[in-house]
Parts: sequence; structure tokens; C-alpha cells
Amino acid sequence: MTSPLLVLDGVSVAFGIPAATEVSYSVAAGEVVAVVGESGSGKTVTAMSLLGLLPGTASVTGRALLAGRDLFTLPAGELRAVRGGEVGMVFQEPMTALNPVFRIGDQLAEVVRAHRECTAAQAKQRTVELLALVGLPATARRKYPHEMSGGQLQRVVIAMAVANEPTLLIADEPTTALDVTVQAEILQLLRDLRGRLDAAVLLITHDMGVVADLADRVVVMHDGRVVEQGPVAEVFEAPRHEYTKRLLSAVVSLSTPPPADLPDATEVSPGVVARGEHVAVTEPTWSVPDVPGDDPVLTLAGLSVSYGRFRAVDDVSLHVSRGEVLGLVGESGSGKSSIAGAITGLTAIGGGVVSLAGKDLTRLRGRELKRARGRIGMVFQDPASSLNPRAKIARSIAQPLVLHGSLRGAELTAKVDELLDAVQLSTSLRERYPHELSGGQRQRVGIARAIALDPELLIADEPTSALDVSVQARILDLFRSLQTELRFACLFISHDLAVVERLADRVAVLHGGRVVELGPARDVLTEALHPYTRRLLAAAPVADPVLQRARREAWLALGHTE
Amino acid sequence: ANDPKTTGAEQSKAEQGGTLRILNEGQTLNYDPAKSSSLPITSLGFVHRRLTGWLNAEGKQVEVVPDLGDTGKASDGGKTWTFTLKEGQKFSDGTPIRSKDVKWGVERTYAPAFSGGLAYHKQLLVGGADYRGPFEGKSLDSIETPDDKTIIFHLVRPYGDWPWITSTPAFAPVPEGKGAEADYSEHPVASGPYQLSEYQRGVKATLTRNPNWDKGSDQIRGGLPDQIVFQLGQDASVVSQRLVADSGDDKDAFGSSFASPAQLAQLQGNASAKQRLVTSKTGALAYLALNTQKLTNPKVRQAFQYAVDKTSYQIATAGSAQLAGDTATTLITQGIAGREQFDLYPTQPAGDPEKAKQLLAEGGFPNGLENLDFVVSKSNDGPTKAQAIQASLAKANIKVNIRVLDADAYEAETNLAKDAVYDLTLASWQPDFPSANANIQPLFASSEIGNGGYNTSRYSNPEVDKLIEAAQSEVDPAAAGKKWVELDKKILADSPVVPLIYTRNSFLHGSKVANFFIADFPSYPNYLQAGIAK
Amino acid sequence: MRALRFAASRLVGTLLVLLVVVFITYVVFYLVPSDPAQLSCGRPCTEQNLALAREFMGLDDPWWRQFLDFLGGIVTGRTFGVGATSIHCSVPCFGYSFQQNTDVVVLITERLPVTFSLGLGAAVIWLVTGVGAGVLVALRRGSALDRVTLAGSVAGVSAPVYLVGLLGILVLGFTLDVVPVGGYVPFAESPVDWAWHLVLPWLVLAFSHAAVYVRLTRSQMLETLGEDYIRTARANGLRESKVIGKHALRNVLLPIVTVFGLDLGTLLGGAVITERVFSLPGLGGLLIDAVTQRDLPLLLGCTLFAAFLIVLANVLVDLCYGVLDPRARLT
Amino acid sequence: MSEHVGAPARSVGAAIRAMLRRDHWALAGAVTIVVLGIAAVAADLLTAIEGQDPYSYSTGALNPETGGPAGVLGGVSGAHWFGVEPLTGRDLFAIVVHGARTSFLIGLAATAVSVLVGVLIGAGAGYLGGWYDRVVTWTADVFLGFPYLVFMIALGAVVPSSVSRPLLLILVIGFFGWPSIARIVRSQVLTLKKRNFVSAARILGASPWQVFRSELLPNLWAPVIVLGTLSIPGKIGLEAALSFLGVGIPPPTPSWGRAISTAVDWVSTDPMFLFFPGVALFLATWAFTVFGDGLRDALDPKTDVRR
Ligand SMILES: Nc1ncnc2c1ncn2[C@@H]1O[C@H](COP(=O)(O)OP(=O)(O)OP(=O)(O)O)[C@@H](O)[C@H]1O
Ligand SMILES: Nc1ncnc2c1ncn2[C@@H]1O[C@H](COP(=O)(O)OP(=O)(O)OP(=O)(O)O)[C@@H](O)[C@H]1O
Ligand SMILES: [Mg+2]
Ligand SMILES: [Mg+2]
Ligand code: NI
Repeated sequence: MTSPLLVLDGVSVAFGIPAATEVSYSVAAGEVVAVVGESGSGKTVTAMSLLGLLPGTASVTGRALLAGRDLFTLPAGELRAVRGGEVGMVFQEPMTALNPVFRIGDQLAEVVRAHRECTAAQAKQRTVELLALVGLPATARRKYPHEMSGGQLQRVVIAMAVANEPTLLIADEPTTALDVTVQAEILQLLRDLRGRLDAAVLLITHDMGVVADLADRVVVMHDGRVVEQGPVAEVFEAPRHEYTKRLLSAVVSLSTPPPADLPDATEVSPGVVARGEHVAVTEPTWSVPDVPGDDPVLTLAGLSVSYGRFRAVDDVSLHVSRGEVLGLVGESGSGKSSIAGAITGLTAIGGGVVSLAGKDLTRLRGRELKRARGRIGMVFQDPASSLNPRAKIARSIAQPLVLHGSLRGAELTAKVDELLDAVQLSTSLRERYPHELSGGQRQRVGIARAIALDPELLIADEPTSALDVSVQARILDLFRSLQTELRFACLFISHDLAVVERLADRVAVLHGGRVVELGPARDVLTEALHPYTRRLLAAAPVADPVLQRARREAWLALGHTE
Repeated sequence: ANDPKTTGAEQSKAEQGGTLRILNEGQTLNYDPAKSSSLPITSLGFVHRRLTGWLNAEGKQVEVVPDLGDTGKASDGGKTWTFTLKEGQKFSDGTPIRSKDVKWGVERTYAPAFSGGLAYHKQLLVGGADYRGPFEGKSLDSIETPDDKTIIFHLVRPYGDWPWITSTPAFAPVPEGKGAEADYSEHPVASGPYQLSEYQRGVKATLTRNPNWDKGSDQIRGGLPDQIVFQLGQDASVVSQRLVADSGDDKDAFGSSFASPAQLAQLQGNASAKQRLVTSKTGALAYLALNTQKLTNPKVRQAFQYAVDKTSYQIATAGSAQLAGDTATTLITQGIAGREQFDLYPTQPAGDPEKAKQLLAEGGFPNGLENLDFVVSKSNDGPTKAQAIQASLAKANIKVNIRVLDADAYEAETNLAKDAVYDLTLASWQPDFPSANANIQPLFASSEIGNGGYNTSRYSNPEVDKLIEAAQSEVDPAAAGKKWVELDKKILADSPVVPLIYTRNSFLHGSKVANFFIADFPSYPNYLQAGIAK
Repeated sequence: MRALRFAASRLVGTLLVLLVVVFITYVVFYLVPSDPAQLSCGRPCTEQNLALAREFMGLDDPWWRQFLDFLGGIVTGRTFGVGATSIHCSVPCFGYSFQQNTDVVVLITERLPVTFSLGLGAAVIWLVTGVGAGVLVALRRGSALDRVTLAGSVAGVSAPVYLVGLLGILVLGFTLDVVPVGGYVPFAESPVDWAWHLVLPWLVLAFSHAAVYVRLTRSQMLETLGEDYIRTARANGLRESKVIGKHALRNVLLPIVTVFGLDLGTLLGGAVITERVFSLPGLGGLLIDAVTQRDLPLLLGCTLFAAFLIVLANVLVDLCYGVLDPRARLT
Repeated sequence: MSEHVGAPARSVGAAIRAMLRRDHWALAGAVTIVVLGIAAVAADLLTAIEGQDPYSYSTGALNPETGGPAGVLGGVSGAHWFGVEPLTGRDLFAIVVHGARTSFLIGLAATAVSVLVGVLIGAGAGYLGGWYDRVVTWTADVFLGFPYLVFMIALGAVVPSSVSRPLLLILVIGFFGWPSIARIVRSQVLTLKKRNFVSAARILGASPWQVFRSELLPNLWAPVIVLGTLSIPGKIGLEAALSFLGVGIPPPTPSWGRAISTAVDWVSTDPMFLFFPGVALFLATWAFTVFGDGLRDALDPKTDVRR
């Protein structure tokens, strides 16, 4: 074997207190190394230290050799050539990673032109190519970051990282915001990069399915240290370290693969087929009608949301009953976050009615509105920007309590600590600012805040995407216990079908702004009626390298083009 | 040491030709005689001649002398005045200047559209009270022009100073029938040595020679430079710095405003510039007006005569007594014919607070006065001077509060308001013509209270009014002079004002400006005689 | 459609603002203790003459009547006085200055080029140097350069413009004799002379204005440099100049553009002191004259014009927000 | 610990304390502010120690030729620490320290007024939008376009002299200063309100006031501090200008603004007359600016960005 492309040799990062300690691993050309581990274990800071992207408060020691050169001592000019040229970087939180005031296309073109001589037209050409590569239309060029969905932004960030065909790609949670079909395509893209250019990929992820699918070797981190590393099959087969075992045992997978042939269903009305509670559309321009439910907390009737002329949500009717979890899954950019926004009043409603416990939210004003809002908890898809950068964590969590509750002083502090504890965060983080946390930690702060008030309705937009499976499992347990205790209604938006299966009572599948399928979770996830749902299920990876290889081939055979 | 230099010591000789530059603070220059209050020896004199003029020379008492006409003959006990115009005078457009044109010029000042200039004649001419100018078709019958050379004025009452009045701008000729347009000031028909050839509002005015001016008939204008340029809207400090630096065109220039104390101090340290500073021997009477309507007790008012420290006022005015001017004890200013020097309240110039306290006590205020309202205009260093007065009054237990107003608001309060709220104010008066009449009548006649009058001490004494009228009617200058001196004493005995100083004015000029002097009256340089040295 | 509605609402707003400004000015003017007719009365001023002057200037009507006449004049023109001496002020008549014997519109347009030359030139200088220095010191926070710039900019705001102007004239004008000390040469006459005469005033104005830009740029820059997208830009290997000069700066500009709009708006209404010191016949001098001489028509004209510029500048700034920050786009 | 919960982002008091410990320049600024403050408060005592007062004329200390101070450096001596004022011979040290009382305090208070009003109104306009925004924008435009000089003259004549002048000044100057602050704050809020954390607070049912206090305000400090500190000299200058229009502190009460504007004329003969009050004003502004910079840094949790 030739000498590895990237060698980390005792890299330590500290912010006063250590964040990563003596991390050593290597990545060879053409190899995919997955770094997995606990949320907050130092995966991101290690990766960022490589390109010198940590804030000034960080102190970095050790050596990081890229093709023999120590990245930590590289002169500025050379480092710049490495950044974005030889080494591409996908950031964990795509929604804040792009400059809000420039168009997507311009930002992409700029990266292209930073590393190669080319005309504006050529750069534009390349931009379109890159967008196509990540499954985005050429028109996305003209959009501003805030006009795109989380998954779309993530793809833009990926496009940016691969723009100059790097020899090493550092991808920090590159698929958290992607539905499994798109995820599969992105993984294909990475595989392609490796195959074509012999590029190395350093992949940081929580998704064991993705690891199984793509990685050659795995590095497991815990508490700032590498606790185990080795070929993926070996580690998955026979984990040695205590933490690795715990991690792998916490992995949940979709129970049964969908049957090969379509279950039969009866046409109940033109374009709509049903099997009991389980309904789906057969016409692409339809949304399924809502099924009646008892004691609905949230009811959406004919909801639509438009951005300019573009209709992001089209005639969606749903309800969530008390004590019920409705899983909302679907394609990236299909309008899930837009629905959440419409319910909370962040996005203007283009048509239809949103009612909470029978009250039309759009008609409420003043005190009543405030009271109604106090009953909704919301976990944002993008935890980074939903936290006030100048507020300490404790205050952010306390905010709803202060606004609606009567807790003050020591009681408040105690409650905040309790919440931190509930989401598996150390209370020592309470005095930190949001930017001083890891992605997963921030996400948990968002969850803690959302559940602080014991809401009647909880809207959770990808609440666990940045969490490692062990933490995720505990958060899900927390969810479930809270739910049985408080019987709140929950709209749970997620790409992780396994999680949805475990948590949701019913599932709605969103595609192109319409609900194409709706029904009890088991039915939808095992006997999907709609072709899109079936594709989705087929694309979901499992955390077993061997099995996953087979599934991938099956999926490819299914033809992932639409 | 009380002998200031009124001409630059080593001025070289003024010669024919060159361009004289005048640096002006004001943004506008008004060449419409009807709207002007310009002295006969300054700006307007370049372009317009008047019926009479002032012979203003160094070391000589100013006299009224013939300009376009002679100095007039009184008849009817001073109620009728007859003037004869000189032969062969022409306007700049070549047409002869006739008595009708002078009459037209006077009539024009009555038109509401053209008011604003000196208006002493308006109430004096018979029928003037309700005359509204020639443009409404009527003429003023009290001005007769039996022929082209003769002009006769009929006055409502005898007025000995009429020949002085005819030297005001209103008596400059305007070709009969002309001058109806509002902007006549921008293209006036000239009778003097220059005509206005270019006027850029706010920037400059250029005067060039009037080919039809007859030098021989004009004893008051030198007409030396070929061209005169007024630079408008200049900042006073910058002007002063430029003149001190004396480079380029600025050598041919002089500033039209007084040098401020700070500038004077700077000049004291600069030998070359000091040479080019011209200071008048005397000048406007600066005084502290005591509102007689509020300070009704003459004893109390007399206390002020002793309380005020005139030396600190001098310093506040110009930095030193020498540059500020002599302390004043009379109302009639130095340089006026018939003036008599006296002092009704003799004390040292720095005042006598003890004596003042004593007078106050006699007047019923053993503990002094408090909270007197002292209003001053913010212009001309008013606040600085007021503070000097304030400090000296404080020593005599008179506590005053200074209230600074912008110039116009100040006028509104002191000159316009019927009822005044102030107790004291600072004022300064330079007569419009060199007669004791112009010193006393505007400031102390009861008709001049409010409504734009300058009787800021609001002094009203029927006896004084009567005496003023009598003095005005006196045609014999010597007899009139006596009457005015008497009035001077009589008024001061009532103490409506505290005379402070006869303010000297200082002007700075460039090194090539020659024949630049200030005569005894007025305390302004004679623009008309200045010229450029080679 | 939305753009149209926006434009219409801004237009109505602008007119409203101007109307209110004029109205308040009118009312306040009548509170000021003075009588403009006094200046046209002459010395000595009799009651009769004063009344005549008032009548001629239209000051004898009640103030609301005069206000309506003024507004009417804008659309119909006005005539003052009667007969041969009457004065006509043609549409749009923003009044007639009796003190200057000229249409207010003419007076303002005459001086416009001077003020614009002065204001725009200075604005360019202070914007470039202020923002440039601000960026520089943000990058070298705490350095000697930072401290010196701080002291310099504080000196700039603390020192009276008048003093700076005078010192500039003394040092550069007289002692070193490198630049002319004042006066204005129209651009059309000689662009070189135009610029040459304005160099000193530009610098003086810029010096007194730059401080806010330096400090504001610096502080906003420091905020922005901590953002994630700056990290992205760096991670993508963009040149530091691009990262700072484009990605960061663009996000910094919003408050700067606002201040700039405010400054420029007021400056184009006239930089009184600078104009005065450098004998530039600009609008500022006109306005001050109007105030001190209680020349109501001129005052109204200048005020209206200055207010118009300020509103205009602010509308432009508001439009800029949308361009600079797509998230703040007007809805 | 518990005081942090629910309090505005980073407690200003704590930030100041932390800053003063770390940032020597900010400390220098703070010390200067305190010294000037003490000078203002203890002006009488200080001048008593010197043996002078700001009102007494002492023409003896003047050069009889020019009216300028006698002696070198503007007449600096043991008796007159800063020399004397030209034309009056009043003690310059007394004028400067007593002037601190008027100018410094008026400049500060007026700045506080305009910042307070400007931030509240501007944030409201940006955050609430709609009609409220339009009305605020228009009102600000009216204020900006209005020739305040006329207003001041009128005010000087209309307001009876029994009304406390310092208070009047603070209100008037402060009030004419709000529109520019408001516009800048508004512009910042326009961007801020589209951020998710503001939306998040809104979703939680925070009232506009609560959003303003805990979400917007902490993110507005930077520009507000900059504009506030730098507007102090302007406000002090305005105080001097207003004194001339009859609204200000009437002479002879000393004020920096008036001293400086008088001294400008004397700059070539008596530079010290300008120097002392000028340096006082400079120091005050400088101190507030470095203090403000330090505060900004202390309030910014990301302050240590890597360069
Ligand atoms: N402000 C906006 N302006 C224009 N288009 C927008 C805007 N916000 C969202 N969109 C578009 O609306 C569609 C739905 O977006 P939304 O964020 O609801 O998707 P999503 O289902 O949450 O996707 P993801 O899973 O990727 O987060 C996307 O195509 C997106 O590009
Ligand atoms: N700027 C900072 N200041 C202080 N501590 C920090 C900072 N950034 C990260 N940390 C801490 O360093 C540790 C490692 O963070 P890192 O972002 O590398 O975690 P991670 O492994 O990527 O976790 P996740 O999976 O949640 O993203 C965390 O405990 C985090 O709180
Ligand atoms: Mg991470
Ligand atoms: Mg989304
Ligand atoms: Ni652990």
C-alpha cells in the first residue's frame, strides 16, 4: 500500500477544555473512511482543524499530513490552494454555511473560479453541471439560500465541495437533510468521485446505513478520543470497544423490506385508492383527502403555500389527534418545512385553514394568539440559526418558560437543568453560546426548548438528524415517554424512515407539495401504495455492509430516475 | 497712545489702473439706490452719484459737498430747499442727467416694491406720508423740477440737515420712467465712475468703467482702478488670513468687515500685516441701554453709570483700549460738528462699584438688583461684550442674566416690540450722516420706540421730543450744534443709556492697495479714493 | 404590481412628508420673533412703511391664507403686487425672495451644482477611505494601526469643521501653497480646475464624516467575520481579499448605506460651514441667509428642496436594502 | 447563576466587568470617563484648590497690547493651570472643568435620549413593519428635512426662561437626534427579523417587546454603540450653537462647545485656548469610543474570530 493521502498524528483541539484529544487516523487515496461517534465527541472540530477553520479560541496541536505536507504549518498561500482545491469540505450545517446575500449560482461559480482559470461562461456552465450532479435544476442558480429547503442547501454545499474535483473530500454529515432517495444519489456521487479520480473521502456521519453503504474503514470516536478503528466489516461484525457495541446496538432499521409487488387497493374516488385507513393517490396532481380523526389538535384543510409563483405546498389536508404522532416524510424540497412554517405562522398561508384545537390560527390576534402559540412547540430543522447567537444556552432554553410560565430564579434554573439532562446534555454547557456547541448539541438544545412548556402540539422538523444513534435512541425514548405522559400531538418531520417507523402512529408522504400517501405507519412503511413511497423505502440503507450492498443493487435496478 | 493710525504707514502711491478687490462677507450686493442704505463713500458710490456728497479726507471734518448738484439753498425758514444740478452730467447710457431723473429716483423709493433704503426723506417731504410711488401714475408734487437743472423740495417742517439727507442713496438719479423691474439692482443705470458689468449672486460683482462719467465734475471719487471686483460670501476669518498672507490677487484686496479682536491680536504679532491695518480714530457709540420703562428710577439708572467697567468692555471689544476706542461719556460721537466733550458721571474708566451701590441704596435697593434680563444679539461678539458688562455689574451687586438672540430675533425684541421685556441691552449707533441730529433723534425721540425704531432704552420725554424738533428745524449749523449739545446733557442726566466707547473700526488691506484711509467720520474706509499701487 | 404599489405608496409618502415639513416650517416661522417686512422697511421705519412692506410681501394675510397661496403658487404660479412693479413667478412657483429679488427656484438651481459637486465628491472620499480603513482595522484589531485610526477618527468628529477648514487653508493653502483656498469653478468650464478647487473642501468634509464609517465598518465587520459562511468561503479557498471584500463586506454594508443615505441627504441640502469657509456659493449659505434674514419664501424653497433630497436619499437607501440583503426585500 | 436565565443575552454589567479586566484600552477609556465625570461633579472643589473661579475677570492676566493672555503657553502658570481666556482673563482651567459639567453631561444625556428614542422607534418600525413603519419613516424624514435652526430660534423665543435650560437642551438635542439612529436600527432589524432565532421567539409567543428586548437588542448593540459614542462631540457642538440661538446655556456659564468655537478664532495667536477644551472634548469622545469598542467586543461572544 502506498503512503496514505491524509495522516492525522496526535491531533488535539482544545477550547480551554479539550474537545479532541490525540486523534490519529489516516485516509488513503481512493479510500472512504467513516468517522462515527457520539455527538460532541470532536468529529467536526478535528475535521475543521485540518483546513485551519476553527475559531481563534481554539488551540490545535499535533500534525496533519496531506500528501506529506503538514497542514498546520502550511503557508497561507498554499493553504488556500489546498482549501477547496485539493481538499473539499462539506459542512455539517448547510443552512448557515452559505452567504445569505449572494445567489447560489454565483457562490458556486466563485468557488470554481477560485481554483482554475476560466471565463464567466465556463464557470456558469460548470455551475449548471454541478447542480445537476446533486440533483438540482439549473434554475436553482438564481435562488438565494433562504429560498431553498434544507436538503437543497445541503446539496449545494456538496456541489461546492466537489466543484474542483478534490483529491480529498471531507464530508461532515453530508446527508442529514436528505431523503433517502436523494441520499442514495449523493452516495453514488461520492462513490463516483472515488472511482473516477481516486479521491479519498473522510465521511463523518451518524447514519450506520451510510457507513455500511460507502465506507471502507471506520473510525469510532468517543469523548474526544478515537476508541476504535478498522475495516468496516470487521468493526460492524465484531465491535471491540464498549461504546462501539452500544452504538451499533442502538441502530434501528426498517423492519421488513417492502414486498416486490403492489398490494391491491380499491379506488374509493377518482384518483384515490384506499385500503382501510391507508390511502394514496394515483394521479400526480392530487393530494389525498384527510381521513377523519377524533379529538384532532391540529387540522390542516386545503393548505397551500406559495413563494411568488411557485407553489411549495398544494392543497394539503391533514390532522393530528391528541396523543398521536404523525410522521411526515418525503422528498427533499417537497414542502415539509413549509407546512411547519405555515402552522407556526412563519410562512404566509396561500390558502386553506390551519386550526389548533378547533380555533382558526390565522384569525387569532393578540393575547389569544400568544396563548395559542404557547401551546405549540417547535424544533427547527436548522438548529444553528434558531438560537440567538448572543444568548447562552440556558437562556435560550429558559425563554419559553419565562414567556409563558411563572418560574423564576432557582426554580427556573432547576427546570433548565432538568431539561438539559433530559436531552442528554451536560449541565456544564448551560453557560455556553450556541456557536460553542457541536451540531448535535445545538439540535438537542432546540429539542429541550421545544418541550420545555409541555406543549399540546409539537412540531419537530428533523429533530434527530444530527444525533448519533445512541443519543438518538435516548431522545426517542424521551419523546415516547413524554408523549404517553402528556399526550401531546406531534407532527414529526424526518428523513429517517426507521425513526419514523418507531415513533409515528401514522405517516403522511409528501411529494412535490402534495400528500401522496397517508395511513397507519406500519401499513405505509411496509405495504406502500404509491410508487414514490416504494422508491423511498427501497432506498433506505441498512446498517449492514453486506446486506446494504445487495439492497443498493436492487435499488439501482429499480431505476432511481423519476 | 490714543492716536491710532488711520492710514497704512508706508502706503505706496495709488495709481490709475489695476483691479481693486473687495472681500465681502455678505452674499448679496444691492445696487438699487431705492433699497440701499450704503454710505456715500462706500460700495454704492462707485456706481451712483447723489445730489450731494461727503468730502471725506484724512484729518478733516467731513463736509457736505456738491455731487450731482450743489449743496442746496434753504428758504421759507428751512422748509423749502432748492438745488441746482451741474452742467453736462450723463448716465452711463449717454443720456443726460436731468432734475427729473433725480425726482424720479426719489419718487421710486416710495413704491412698496422698492422700499428698504434709508428713508429719512419719506416723512419730511410734503405728501410723502401717503404717496405710493410713481408707478401707480401719480407724482410727488412736493418735488418740483421747473427745469432740467433745478430741483426744489418742499418739506413739512423746517429741517436744517436736509443737505445731508440729499446725500442718502434715495437721491441718486434713476432715468425717468425706468426701474420698474424688481431686479433693477442687477443692471442699474450708472452715474458714477463705474457700472455694474457682471453680477453673480453669492459669488461676485464686477464693476467696470463708465465711459460717460465726468471726472472733472466729481470731487469725491478718485476713480483710479480700472475694475472693481466684490467677492461675496467670504468668511471673515478666512478673509483675514488671506489678507495677512498677502499673496497673489489678495495684494489688491481689502476686507469690508471689521477685524475681530482675535484677528487684531494676530496682527499685533505680524509686522507686515500690522502695517496694513487701518484703524479709525473714532466711531460708533457703543452703549448699554437701560429700559426706562422697567428701570423707572433715575437713581437706579445712574448707578449703572458707575457700575460699568469700561476698560473690560474695551478689552472685550478689541483686546486693548487702543484698538477698541476711547471711553465715551457723551451721546454725540467724536468727529461730529458742534460736539462738546463732558462727563456727567466722572469716575475712573474701570468704574466705581461702591458709588454704584450707594446710588442703588438711595434708589431703594440696598441689596442690589437681581435677575435683570440682559438681551444681546449674537452678532458682533455681543455675548463676549455682554459678559464683560455682566461681570462688572456683578461687583456692584447687580446680577443680570444674559439672553443671547440671533440678530433678527434681537431686532424684533428690541426695535419692533411695542412692549419690551428686557431690562438692559447692548447697542451701538453710528449716525447715518454726520450731524448730532442723526446721533440723538433716532435713539431718544419717543417716536422711535418700537415699530422698527432704535430707541432701545424706550426713553420717552415730551420735553426732549420738543427740543429735538426745535434743533432739527435750526438751519444755522452753529446754532443747531448748541441745541444738540444741550440735549446731549439733558438726556444723559436722565441716564437712559450708559455710553461705553466710541468704537474704533479696523480694516486690513493688501499691500498694493493704496490711498486707503479712514477719516474722522464715518469710521469706514473711503472706498472711492482707494487705488492700486504699481 | 407589488412594485407599483410600493412606488405609489412611497410617492404619496414623499409628498406627505414634504407637505408636513413645509407646513411645520410655516407654523414655526410665525413663532419666530421677527418681522421679515422690517428688512424691507428701511431706516427710519415708520408704521406706515412697515404696513406697506407687509402688504407687498403678502404678509398681511393670515398665515393659513399665505400657506394656501404658497401651495397654490406651485401649480398655478403667482403674481406679487400690481401694475408696472408687479413680479411674476411662473409655474412651478416655490415663492419669490424679496430680499434677493429672484425666484426661489432660480436661486436654488443656481447653487445646486456647487453643493452637489462638494457633497458627492466628499462622499466618495469618505466612503472609500472610511470603509476601507474600517475593514483594515477590523482585520488588525488591537494593533497600533487600530489605535491610531481610532484617535484619528475621533479627532475628525471632535474637531469643528470650521477649524479643520481654516487649518487646511492655512497649511495647504498659504504655507505650502499647493491648493487653491476657495472659490468654485464650474465643471463645464474646466473639469481640472473644478476638482482642483474642491480638493481641500472635499478632504475637510470627508475628514469630519469618515469617523462613523470607520467605526461602523469595523464593528460590523467583526460581527460578520464570525459567521459560518465566512468559514465556508475560506474553506473553499477563496482569496482573503474576496472573503473580506466581498462576502463579509456585503453583509456589513446595510447600516453603512443607511448612514450614507442620511449624510448625503443632509449634505446635499448644503454643507453650511464648509461652503462658507471655502467661499463656495452653495445651498447651505442660501439656507442660512434665508434663516437669518427671515426670508420665508427662500426658507421654504430650500427646506422643501432639502427635505426632498433627504426623502429621496432614504427611498434609495430602502431600495438598496433589498439589493444588499435579499432577506430584507420589501414585501 | 440564576440571574443569567431570562436576562438579556449577556448581562451588560457582567460584560463591562469582564472587559475591564481584560482590555487595557477599554480600561483607559473607563478611567478617562470617570476622571472627567469627577471633574464635572467636583468642579467647584477643583477650582477652589486652584484658587480661581470661571467667572471672575482678571484683565491683569492679559497682554495689554492684544487682549490675549500674557505670558507663554496661553498664560499657563501656577495660578492659572491652563492659562486664561483671551479678552477676559477668566481662568481656563475653571472654564474647562466647569464646562465639563454642562457640556459633558448635556452631550451624554442628549445622546442617551436620542439613542433610547431612536432604538425603540427604529426597532419597532423594522420589526412591526406596515403602517407603523411607514409613519415612523415619514416622521423621521420630516425631522431630518426640517430646518431645525428655525425651530431652535423660535424655541428660544417661545420657551420661557424659567424652564430649566439644561433639561430643555437635553430634550431638544436628543430629540433631533433620534431619526438617524432610528433609521439605522430599522435597517438592522429588517435583516435580523428574518433570522430564525427571532422567528423562534415569535413562535414561542414572545410579544414584540420581549422579542425586542431579548432577541433584537443584544444584536443591535454594535452599531448603536458606535453611533452613540461618535455623536457625543456633535451634540456638544450643537449645544454651543444653540447657546448662540438663545436656547442654550446662557453665558457666562462655561461650556466646552462655546469655549471651542470662540477659541477657533484665536487658534493662530493663542492655540492653548483651543488646546485645553479641545483636548477635553477629544478625550471624552475617545474615551467613550474605546469604551464602546471594548463593550462591543465583550458583548460579542464570537469576538475571538480567527484571522
Ligand atoms: N423563501 C422561499 N422562496 C422561494 N422558494 C422557497 C422559499 N422557501 C422554500 N422554497 C422552496 O419551496 C420548496 C419547499 O421547501 P421546504 O423547505 O418546505 O422543503 P422541505 O420539504 O422542508 O425540504 P427539506 O427536506 O430539504 O428540508 C423547495 O423547493 C424550496 O426551494
Ligand atoms: N467554539 C467552541 N468553543 C468551545 N467549545 C466548542 C467549540 N466548538 C465545539 N466545542 C465543543 O467541542 C466538542 C466537540 O465538538 P464537535 O463539533 O467536534 O462535535 P461532533 O463530534 O462534531 O458532534 P456532532 O455529532 O454533534 O456534530 C463539543 O463538546 C463542543 O461542545
Ligand atoms: Mg459535528
Ligand atoms: Mg425542510
Ligand atoms: Ni459518552
